[in-house]
Amino acid sequence: MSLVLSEDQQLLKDSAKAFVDQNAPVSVLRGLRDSKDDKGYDQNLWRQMLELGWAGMAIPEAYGGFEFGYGGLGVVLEESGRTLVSSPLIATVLLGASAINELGSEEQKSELLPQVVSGELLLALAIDEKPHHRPNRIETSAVKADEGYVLNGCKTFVLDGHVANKLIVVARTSGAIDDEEGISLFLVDADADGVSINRSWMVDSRNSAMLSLNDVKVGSDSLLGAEGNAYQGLTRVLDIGRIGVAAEMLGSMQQAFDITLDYLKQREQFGVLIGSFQGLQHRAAEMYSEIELCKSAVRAALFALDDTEKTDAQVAELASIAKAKLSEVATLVSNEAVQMHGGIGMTDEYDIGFYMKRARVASAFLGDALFHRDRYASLNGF
Amino acid sequence: MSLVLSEDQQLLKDSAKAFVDQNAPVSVLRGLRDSKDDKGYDQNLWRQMLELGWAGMAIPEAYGGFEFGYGGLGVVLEESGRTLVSSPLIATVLLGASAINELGSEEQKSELLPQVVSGELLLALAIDEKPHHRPNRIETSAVKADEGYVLNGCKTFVLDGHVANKLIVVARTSGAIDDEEGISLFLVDADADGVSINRSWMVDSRNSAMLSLNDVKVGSDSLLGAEGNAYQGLTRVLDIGRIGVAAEMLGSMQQAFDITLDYLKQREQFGVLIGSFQGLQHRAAEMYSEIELCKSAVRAALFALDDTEKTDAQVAELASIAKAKLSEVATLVSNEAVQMHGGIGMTDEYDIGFYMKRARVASAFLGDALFHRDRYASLNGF
Amino acid sequence: MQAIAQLEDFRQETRAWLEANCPASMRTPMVDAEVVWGGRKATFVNPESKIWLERMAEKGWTTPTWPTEYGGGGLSKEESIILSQEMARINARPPLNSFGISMLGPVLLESGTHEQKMEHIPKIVRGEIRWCQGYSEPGSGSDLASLNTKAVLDGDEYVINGSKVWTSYADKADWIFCLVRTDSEVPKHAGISFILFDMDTPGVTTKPIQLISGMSPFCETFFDNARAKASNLVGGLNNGWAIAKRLLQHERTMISGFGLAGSQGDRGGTTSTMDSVERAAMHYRGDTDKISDPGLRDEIAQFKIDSAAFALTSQRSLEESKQGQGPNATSSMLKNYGCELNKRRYELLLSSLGSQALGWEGEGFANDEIAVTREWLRSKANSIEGGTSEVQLNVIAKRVLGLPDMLSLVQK
Amino acid sequence: MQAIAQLEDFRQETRAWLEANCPASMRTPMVDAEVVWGGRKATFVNPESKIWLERMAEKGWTTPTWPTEYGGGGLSKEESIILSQEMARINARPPLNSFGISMLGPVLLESGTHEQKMEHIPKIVRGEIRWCQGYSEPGSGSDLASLNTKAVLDGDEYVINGSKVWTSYADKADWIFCLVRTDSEVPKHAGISFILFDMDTPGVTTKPIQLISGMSPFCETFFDNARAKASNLVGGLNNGWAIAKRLLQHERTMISGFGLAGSQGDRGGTTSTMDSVERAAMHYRGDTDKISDPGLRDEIAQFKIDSAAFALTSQRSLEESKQGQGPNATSSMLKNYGCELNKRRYELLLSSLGSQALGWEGEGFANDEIAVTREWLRSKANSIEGGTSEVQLNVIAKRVLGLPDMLSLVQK
Repeated sequence: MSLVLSEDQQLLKDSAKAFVDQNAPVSVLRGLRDSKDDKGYDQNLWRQMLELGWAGMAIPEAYGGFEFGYGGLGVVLEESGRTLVSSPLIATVLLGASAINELGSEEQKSELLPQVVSGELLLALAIDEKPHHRPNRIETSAVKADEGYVLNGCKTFVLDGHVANKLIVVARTSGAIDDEEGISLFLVDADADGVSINRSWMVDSRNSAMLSLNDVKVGSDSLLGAEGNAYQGLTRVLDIGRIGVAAEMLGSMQQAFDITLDYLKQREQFGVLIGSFQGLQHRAAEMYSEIELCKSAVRAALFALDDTEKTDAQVAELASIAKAKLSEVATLVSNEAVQMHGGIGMTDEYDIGFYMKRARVASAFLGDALFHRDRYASLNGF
Repeated sequence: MSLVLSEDQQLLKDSAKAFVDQNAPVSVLRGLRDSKDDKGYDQNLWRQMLELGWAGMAIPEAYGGFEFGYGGLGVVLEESGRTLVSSPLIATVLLGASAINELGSEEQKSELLPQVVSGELLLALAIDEKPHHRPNRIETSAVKADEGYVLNGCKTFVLDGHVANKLIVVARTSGAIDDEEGISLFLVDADADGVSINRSWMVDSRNSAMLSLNDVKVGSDSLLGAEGNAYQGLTRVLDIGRIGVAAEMLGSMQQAFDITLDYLKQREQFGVLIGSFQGLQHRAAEMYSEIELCKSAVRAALFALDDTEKTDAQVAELASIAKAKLSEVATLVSNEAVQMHGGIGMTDEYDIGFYMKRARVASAFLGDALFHRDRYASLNGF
Repeated sequence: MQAIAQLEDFRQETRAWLEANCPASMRTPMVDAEVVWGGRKATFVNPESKIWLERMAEKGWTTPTWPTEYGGGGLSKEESIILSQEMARINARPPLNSFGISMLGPVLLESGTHEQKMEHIPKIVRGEIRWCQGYSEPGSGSDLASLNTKAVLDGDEYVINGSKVWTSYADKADWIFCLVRTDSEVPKHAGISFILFDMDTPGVTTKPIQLISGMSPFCETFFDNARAKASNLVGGLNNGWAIAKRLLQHERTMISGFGLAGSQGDRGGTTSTMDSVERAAMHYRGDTDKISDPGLRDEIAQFKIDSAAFALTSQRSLEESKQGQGPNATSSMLKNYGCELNKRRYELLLSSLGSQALGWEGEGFANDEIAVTREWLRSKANSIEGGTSEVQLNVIAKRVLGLPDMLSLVQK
Repeated sequence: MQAIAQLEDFRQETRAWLEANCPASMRTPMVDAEVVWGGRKATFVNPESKIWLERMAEKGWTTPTWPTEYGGGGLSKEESIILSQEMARINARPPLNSFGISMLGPVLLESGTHEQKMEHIPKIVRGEIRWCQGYSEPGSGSDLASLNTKAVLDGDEYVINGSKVWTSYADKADWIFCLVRTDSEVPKHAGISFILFDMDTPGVTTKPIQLISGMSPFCETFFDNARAKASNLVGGLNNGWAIAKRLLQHERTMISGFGLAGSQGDRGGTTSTMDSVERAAMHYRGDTDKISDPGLRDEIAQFKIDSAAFALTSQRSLEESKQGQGPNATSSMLKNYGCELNKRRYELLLSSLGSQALGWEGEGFANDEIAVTREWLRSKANSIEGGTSEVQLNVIAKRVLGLPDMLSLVQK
């Protein structure tokens, strides 16, 4: 397995960077925040991203996608992370479409994936129920009824939950609260009776929602994957999500570091550039080293997703390496970025604070560093 | 509770420092190591320490001691830690005498403590059986026989085990391997039948031994404390030991830091003193801060031992704070000391390596930082 | 030392006076909204706080030890301690919060002319004028003396141009004490003056600063040909750096006090779950006997142990300085370590609360959860304000450890 | 590029020759005691290693690409790769370990005179002379160019006075390549020369250095009026720094190789419990399914994750440099991170082994336990030798990140 971008991936990365630089600076996110935008993402920008084919990046050609793989989606996420773009890329493209692609029936894929590519369909994955990510701990119940299931429960931290047309709900059809057996996935229309969605205004100004399901009736055709037996597929979907989010985090941390490095080269104190102080230099050199490791971890994990010879277990290990490492280093880099900027870094007017906020939310999403270190140890039998 | 030394303690500290500086430089330890000294401590030096009353420092006057308290013993240990003095202070005075004083009967105290003060009696506490300190995990068995008990088992990391006249053996008279109930202490003559002692040559050149007990018969008068009910008293003895060892570690880390600071002020590289590099300055400033915290933790814990209003639980918490903190910082300071010395720090000829070795052995003794953080959390109910 | 009997009389009189004059609602714990800052635009949410201020100011007890000549209480050190004790006895609120009292007043009493004292001190005592501090500038940062705001003499007035930043409550203040450059030809410390002027002066504007944590009391302040009377220059021309340093001592003492409190687990007297990181971790993970995430548990234990050792060090430092055991070399260390501990506390709180600590506002997040998020963001400034952690480490390295200064070689 | 058919012929001939000439015991894994270093005092524990060296040296295959004129193999790059492949195929041992081959030879071929090459290269090829390196001095450390060993011309000889440190195997070497100061009046880099002389020269003495981890190959080397022929000065008078830098490139490549290996969990091919920190932790704590100390488990997981990400980074760096994607800026980073990882590995092994990792020698400790203790101590030098971690971080800051150099301001 190579860890170098292919020529095609490099071209895609360059064009994504150019597009983002020109069309989606951090001021877009700031504007959405300040105007308390209903959707929380820029629809015009999203339309352009759709035209660039970003929504179909990892979707097979058979379902209208461009089959560019997760390696391709990864570089797009990395570049959009550089300016903290808020778009349906994570919820719909990375998580939602992958869930359908990994778990869906032929009919579901044929019907829904082209709608993702075209932008008609927005998705959201509803899994967490408590403040901490524990994917096997599912209380939301799905009880078999005449012609389908009745869902009850609450979900939290549902990215894009308030704009999605369809929710992918993780529920329990059998088993005890911590069992991996008995977990099922359902496609639920956002406007179905009994679904109530409350937007959460998050610290990083990205979109999230809380969801409650009260006697929501769904047909059996809404089941995504086998009843009671979706945990393995869900795990792969979550690993895809973790790796993609790690790619986005990589872009954000690189940008935060670059901004800080520029500042060290411009800011004078006591008659010298502050970048000449060895104390700051050594910390910068250590951040650089950690970011290099992050880059390798993300590349390896993305490429493993596209490598059919890699087992789910190998992907799982690489996903946890990437998410643990990125979560740890994102916190380090963004905290250091604010500290090295001094007072100006504390002001809302300056962008660097946005990077710290995003770093922290992304670190928590789909498992923080502690979660993934624990998982890594378990996967490796210690 | 004050954290400042009393006038008497300060006087004692000054005189201990003067004595150690003059009579017990690190070269004494080096000499013992190089000559593979049988006993592993300098007998002449120990005789002088006895004359100074150090062996009776914390022993009540009623038993021939000087009732100067653990605050007094602590400053002596701190100063002897500065030059890595190897002497019976830890095994006999800190651990052995405290065990007898805390758990012994009036007869045992009257008979044995004056012998400690005079130097006739050397003691050793035999508790650990496995490579990690777990004081409640005792496999060594003591089975009741006609006129006493029969002991069987193995002990490791027994400080001064090879020179002690009497061993204080922690054994199990009942209960399962992890039970706190059923633990008893016995005074065993080192030359009793069935006792075999093998000296361990440790990396820090201090004295330790492995002990095996094969059908060792002891009388019921050798029981120290109540049968099967000694765990609470043992815990206090161990806490006394942890606090005293922390005091010794404080002296060692202060000295290692001072030596390093001197080096930073003398060594030139690239035309400037290396102490002018901000990278090293900030690391030195952080070490200084950590050592100040260590000093406070040690003082508070020592003074708590002398404060009759402090409960065992309060002492336990302070002991774990001190031992956790000192173990962590001793590792930091000694590693940094070698690194900042560069190549010369790696040579055996230079003393700084001795400090790194001692720091690591002392950190492991009676529980390392991880052990005491875990204990602290449990003591505080989280 | 005053005679004990005399002090006892004073105590009785004070107790009686307070009993008679301190309104009932002024004997309850302070609430943020009712803090009195005084000034021309003073607001009194609780009318009794106005009465309380007036009565205390009349006796000069808003500034108990300042000379009666300028409206102060004229109390001896011993008497002022008794006054504090008696106020504490009935939980009396402080009648007035004021940078005039805590910062400007002391240096004005030391270095001001008689006329300056007559003009400004009584209004500080009575809370009639609210002051703000014009020190930092956008370009100056840790290197305060590099400030660029210029004051040029024109007749009997200085014409001031430039801007200040981090001026707390500048938008609410009446007057400013301000560092300005009055000589650009000499080394930077030697060309600074300390001057006072009215914020209503034409050419003075302010703009509140929003922090990453939300609204803040800080402002940017701009001077565009603002004119200040030359007679309001304090301590002499180009002698402002000495005044500034004296004043900074007061400010640093205040801030390291905050750091200390923060690090000892005191989040300002609230009693929510959030006061204890370990309880918060257990609550938000649904744990009963121990924190179920072992890595988090270990980190929290380490944090608590460091906090305990730090609290003991603060205590020891205080005791040693009382006993005069050596110079109090530990203040930079305490400032720095306390701030870092507070930042660690909030990082751990965030880890403990999970997604409930990631809200900004609105439904779905409790007030105390939002407060943790905002305070986490705000805590990042702990190691910047009042001397960055880098500056504190430099100070420790040079002044406490005696390591050589490379910068001085560069600047030679 | 040679014709493929020609190379295939070479492969067949080589294979046949190796088959006929490589003794049976030379096809088994190398053991430490049988490593051949050559030299006047050469020892051959296994007599077949002498035969193997002689046969290979005769073909010049101890240095396959060096010119035949000086005794080398004269092979093309492609042929030498084939030779390596064919040797690997039968697990043939390297016939000779030599600083002459890895360090001195390449610079001598580049910068030596014809006479110098004729005198020294053939003896390096045949392993007749063992070389050591005289670079570091007690006072020089990271600042190698500050060296003080003086060489003063006296007729056609230099008289050398001073001392060197960290000269590996100086006590076993026959000759030394040595940096000396030949001009003290010019900037330090401009007054250094590179000279060769016999270690049997009167006035040369050596003393082995004991490390904190025990015996070591390092020595101190003293020169007391030692005389070296002026004709043995390489690269011209006062031009030694350029030679030294070329030679250091070879050395650094070697050491970062060690760092890499160490960090990827390879402790030199042994297969004990100690090879895996997590297995060691479980073994020494008596755990079966997971490490029972949760704090240790988390630290080990973090270490393993960092090691995995580091291994991937080494791989990526190699691939990128092959593809010529940008300059290989990562070498200082890899050196530094690899060394720090190796130090972390040993700290964690020590925590895992508990008191069994605290022995020095004798009964009660297994050989592999003592080895861990010694290697832990030895690992502390990883971040000192071949450029300290501080120097590596400086290099990253300046060359990779482009941050300004304060020291250059001081030195101006």
